[in-house]
Amino acid sequence: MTHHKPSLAVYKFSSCDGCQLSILNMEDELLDIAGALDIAYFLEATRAERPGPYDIAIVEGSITTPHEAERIREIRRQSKVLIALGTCATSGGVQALRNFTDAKAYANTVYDHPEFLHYLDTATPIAEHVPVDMELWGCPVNKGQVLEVISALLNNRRPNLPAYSVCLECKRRGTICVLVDKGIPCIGPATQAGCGAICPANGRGCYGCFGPTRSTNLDSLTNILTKLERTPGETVRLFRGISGYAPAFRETADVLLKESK
Amino acid sequence: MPSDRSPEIGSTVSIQKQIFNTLLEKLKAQGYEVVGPHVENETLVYAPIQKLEDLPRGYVTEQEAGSFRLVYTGHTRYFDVIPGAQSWKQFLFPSHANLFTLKKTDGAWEMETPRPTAPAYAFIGVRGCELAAIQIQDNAFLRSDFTDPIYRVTREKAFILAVNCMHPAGTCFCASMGTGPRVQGDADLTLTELEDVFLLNVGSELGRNILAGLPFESASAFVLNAANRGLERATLQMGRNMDTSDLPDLILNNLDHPHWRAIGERCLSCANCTQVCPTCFCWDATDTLSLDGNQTRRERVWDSCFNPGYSYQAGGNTRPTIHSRYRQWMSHKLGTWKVQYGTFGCTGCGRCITWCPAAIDITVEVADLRKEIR
Amino acid sequence: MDPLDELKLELQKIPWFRDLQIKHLDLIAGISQLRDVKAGEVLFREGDRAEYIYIVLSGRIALDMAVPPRGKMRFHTADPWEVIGWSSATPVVHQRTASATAVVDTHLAMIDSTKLRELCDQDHDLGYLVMRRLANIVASRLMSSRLQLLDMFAEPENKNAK
Amino acid sequence: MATHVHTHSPASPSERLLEPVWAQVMDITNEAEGISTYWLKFTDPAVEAAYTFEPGQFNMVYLPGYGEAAISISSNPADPTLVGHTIRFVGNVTRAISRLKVGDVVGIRGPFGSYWPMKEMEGHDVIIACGGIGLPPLRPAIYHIMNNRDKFGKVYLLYGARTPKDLLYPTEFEEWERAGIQVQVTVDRADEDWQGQVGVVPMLFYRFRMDAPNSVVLTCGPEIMIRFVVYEGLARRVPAEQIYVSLERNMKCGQGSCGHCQLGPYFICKDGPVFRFDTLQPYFNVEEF
Repeated sequence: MTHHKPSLAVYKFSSCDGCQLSILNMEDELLDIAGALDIAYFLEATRAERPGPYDIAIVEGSITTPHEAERIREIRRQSKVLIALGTCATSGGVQALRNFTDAKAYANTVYDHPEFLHYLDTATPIAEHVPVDMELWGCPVNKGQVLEVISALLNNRRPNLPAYSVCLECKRRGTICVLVDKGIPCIGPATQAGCGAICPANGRGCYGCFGPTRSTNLDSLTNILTKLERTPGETVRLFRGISGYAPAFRETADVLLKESK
Repeated sequence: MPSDRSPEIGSTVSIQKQIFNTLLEKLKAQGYEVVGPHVENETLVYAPIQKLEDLPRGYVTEQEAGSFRLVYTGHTRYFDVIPGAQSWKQFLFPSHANLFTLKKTDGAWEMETPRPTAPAYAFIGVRGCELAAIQIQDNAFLRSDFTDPIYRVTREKAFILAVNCMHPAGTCFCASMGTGPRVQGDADLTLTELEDVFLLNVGSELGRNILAGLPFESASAFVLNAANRGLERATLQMGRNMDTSDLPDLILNNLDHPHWRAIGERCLSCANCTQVCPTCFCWDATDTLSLDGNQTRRERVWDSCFNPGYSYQAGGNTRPTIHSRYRQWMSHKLGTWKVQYGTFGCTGCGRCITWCPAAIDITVEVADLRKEIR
Repeated sequence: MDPLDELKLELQKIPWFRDLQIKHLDLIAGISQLRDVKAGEVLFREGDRAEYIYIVLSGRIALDMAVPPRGKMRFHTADPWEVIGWSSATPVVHQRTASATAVVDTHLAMIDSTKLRELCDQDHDLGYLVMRRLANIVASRLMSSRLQLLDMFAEPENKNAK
Repeated sequence: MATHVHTHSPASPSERLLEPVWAQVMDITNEAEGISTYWLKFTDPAVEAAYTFEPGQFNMVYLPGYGEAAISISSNPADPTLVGHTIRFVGNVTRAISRLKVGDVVGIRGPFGSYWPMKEMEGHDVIIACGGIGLPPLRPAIYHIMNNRDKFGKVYLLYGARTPKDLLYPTEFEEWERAGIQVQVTVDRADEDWQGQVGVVPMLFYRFRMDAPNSVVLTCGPEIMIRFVVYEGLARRVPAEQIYVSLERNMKCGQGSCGHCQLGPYFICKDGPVFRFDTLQPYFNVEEF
């Protein structure tokens, strides 16, 4: 990746486009990116479409249809570095909520002719289908982190992505803990930092969109949250949110459900 | 009789509460950015204040392990509210600070070091535990062999108005740590709030100058007595206490005790205790490199021994388990800190107890450890 | 010099034999002989019948194991006063578990293991001294193996990576 | 700290300790697979003139944009105009260093930390026991001993590496031997072509007779090796006060300010990396401390 400008392709799978938009939202930096990378495929940004292989592929969204499962394998074949962008791509995202229920029943309720739908039983993260080189969490992702990862790839270094919890970001920005101060359920203590602690700063609990930290104590957090529940099952719903299909959160919710039965 | 002379250093004077506004005006006129306790978004923060009325008059805090509530009772005192999560650390040792910026031109790096531009702060309402915490951070940042430039500049310029604590909170244990409720350290002025007057003890030339020309009276034996009685009562009202008689040995001789694992089962490793702690000084430095690789900014941020990356090195993580991180924190606060700096790293402010979502209480853990050893 | 005297003289040089009484030294000398191996010469091979315990008097013996398909791996070298083939002192080991090759010209004492066991059975004082020594050897060899097993210079797996 | 001073004094040298000075890579020596020595010269002559270091000290080596790594100095303390760093490429920063070429520039802060007790060791026998990348921080001590050979008694270097090709500085062993240092080298594993010793560093203590009360042991290497070297030293009655170990931790500031490298009451960057073993003993075997 030294002499020619590395090529970049951005793909979308089942998702809301929000993560791609956060790339487009980098008004100040977008010119730098266009200067450093050869944007070969990025439907949201440009109509230009050059065939692979690509140096870097950024993939948004989760895999929900047989066609998508096929397409992601082709993209992997075409790409040197594959980055899963956003919580849909890293844990299945909000679509993965259907993994906890009977998707068919929903389809039959919603559609007149569900037999025309071709979908997989589960919505799953990219890494369940192909090897992924880097995962960037968030719903949507943090543009600073996107930039950091691109800069790291261009400069051949490890990106500086935090391993600590949202709490650290909360305190650094001077936010008062909503869990302690207001008794608002918050899974920030078990959630990876990176967002800049937006929700607590606005008086809401963290709902874990950056996914679980690698070193956390979900048993203890569950004990705390169940005591704060304002409605029964609130803690389960909190864990079964946007990152609900991430293994650590999924198992926590499963255990809670089993216990409540 | 009101006087417009300057009071002597060491003397105690009384002023009518409204006169405090004149004092604040004088500080502002001298270029100070005045910060103090303030209610904002229904919670307690340290923020710029303009006048006496900006202080949290009428509020109290209800603090227990893992719980903080700001409650309005309508009392008439301005300095009754015990501090919340924030501490003066955020001004002296800001959570983010630029160390330098580098630009590459013709293969050479050109460095630009920002001259620290922090304002001269006037800290209004520094508690005994908090003043002790500032002095503990001084030990870490103002050493003869290494002085932190960012800390020093703000620290040297800061005006400190300390406050004797009359109504400690449920998680306070400053009396155990010898840092309060009466202010122990050096402040420019130390305030005691009575029902109708403020008593001000003059601690420095600067404090004396601020009072010069203000209508003050020398404090009568009656009000001084009232203040003393209030402080004695406060000592008895401490919500927590910690037996320090066998510290740090109790901890340092029992680093392998199974109780650490028991704490590890509750600890979230979320780092809240370290971030609200007014003495915790750990920091990390990170680079932000531009896409073309020709410019980088090196920034310093608050770090925590609970951060899994904190003790990461090429060989893995020195403290991979949560209980080992908690042990590092507590054994530092109440053990090895004493060896390093001659004081405990804990002033008994109780923040780590209040702001721990898991309600882990350092005073209880120390007592439990002691009980289990016996 | 009388070969037996020469043998005794050599055995007396071995530090831990100094603990032995004269009668015990005589007994051991009676079941021992001296042996020279040239550099590169094989003293015994993995799988051979284990009949002797050797003590290096001078030189260096290497212990190798054949590890298909990596070839011969050298895991230990024995320098003067070290014992090799110690496992044949136990009643259960009958085969060599590694091959021993002289790295340089090497002078050794070799002790008949079956007879040594018999001596130890008959005279527990001697048996205790011999077995205590063997326990020391096993302990240090085990420690060495553990450290090698840990592969202490390896770049660790970063399971707790940042 | 007593009362604060209400003046804004200008930055003193003790405040510039977070800012690197620049040094140019003059030469690169490939030492072994994944390990090279970088020979650095300060670009500012005033810095070069003022720079000295003690054997065992380290520098923070900075690559802008990548970060800093604490790297021990491996060169001759008698010639601080050319500073040698023998670096194993294992982390984010050191991997980036592996891509440097002669003429490139790196940032340097230092020297930092405690050092081998060269003065106190005079008149004693010296046993230097090290493994792998633990030899570089001891090489300045070896040079110092060679420069002042008559001040020391018997000197042994017990050095181990994983395999023969991982041995550092093998071409210098002969010179060290000539200077009266008994060099004992061992490898953990070898093929049958290797004529030297096979086994681990602590076992080398069985290969010579030491005058324990008069010996000083210096050790550096993987922490597990250090532990067993210490046990061997203690087993032979070397007093704990005469055993010195050099440790490694995650370091950021190099001056006991950022907190990362703490081991018990010690900041390894400031109070270490070289410790007298008896001062370390209470914390040495505490797991994950």
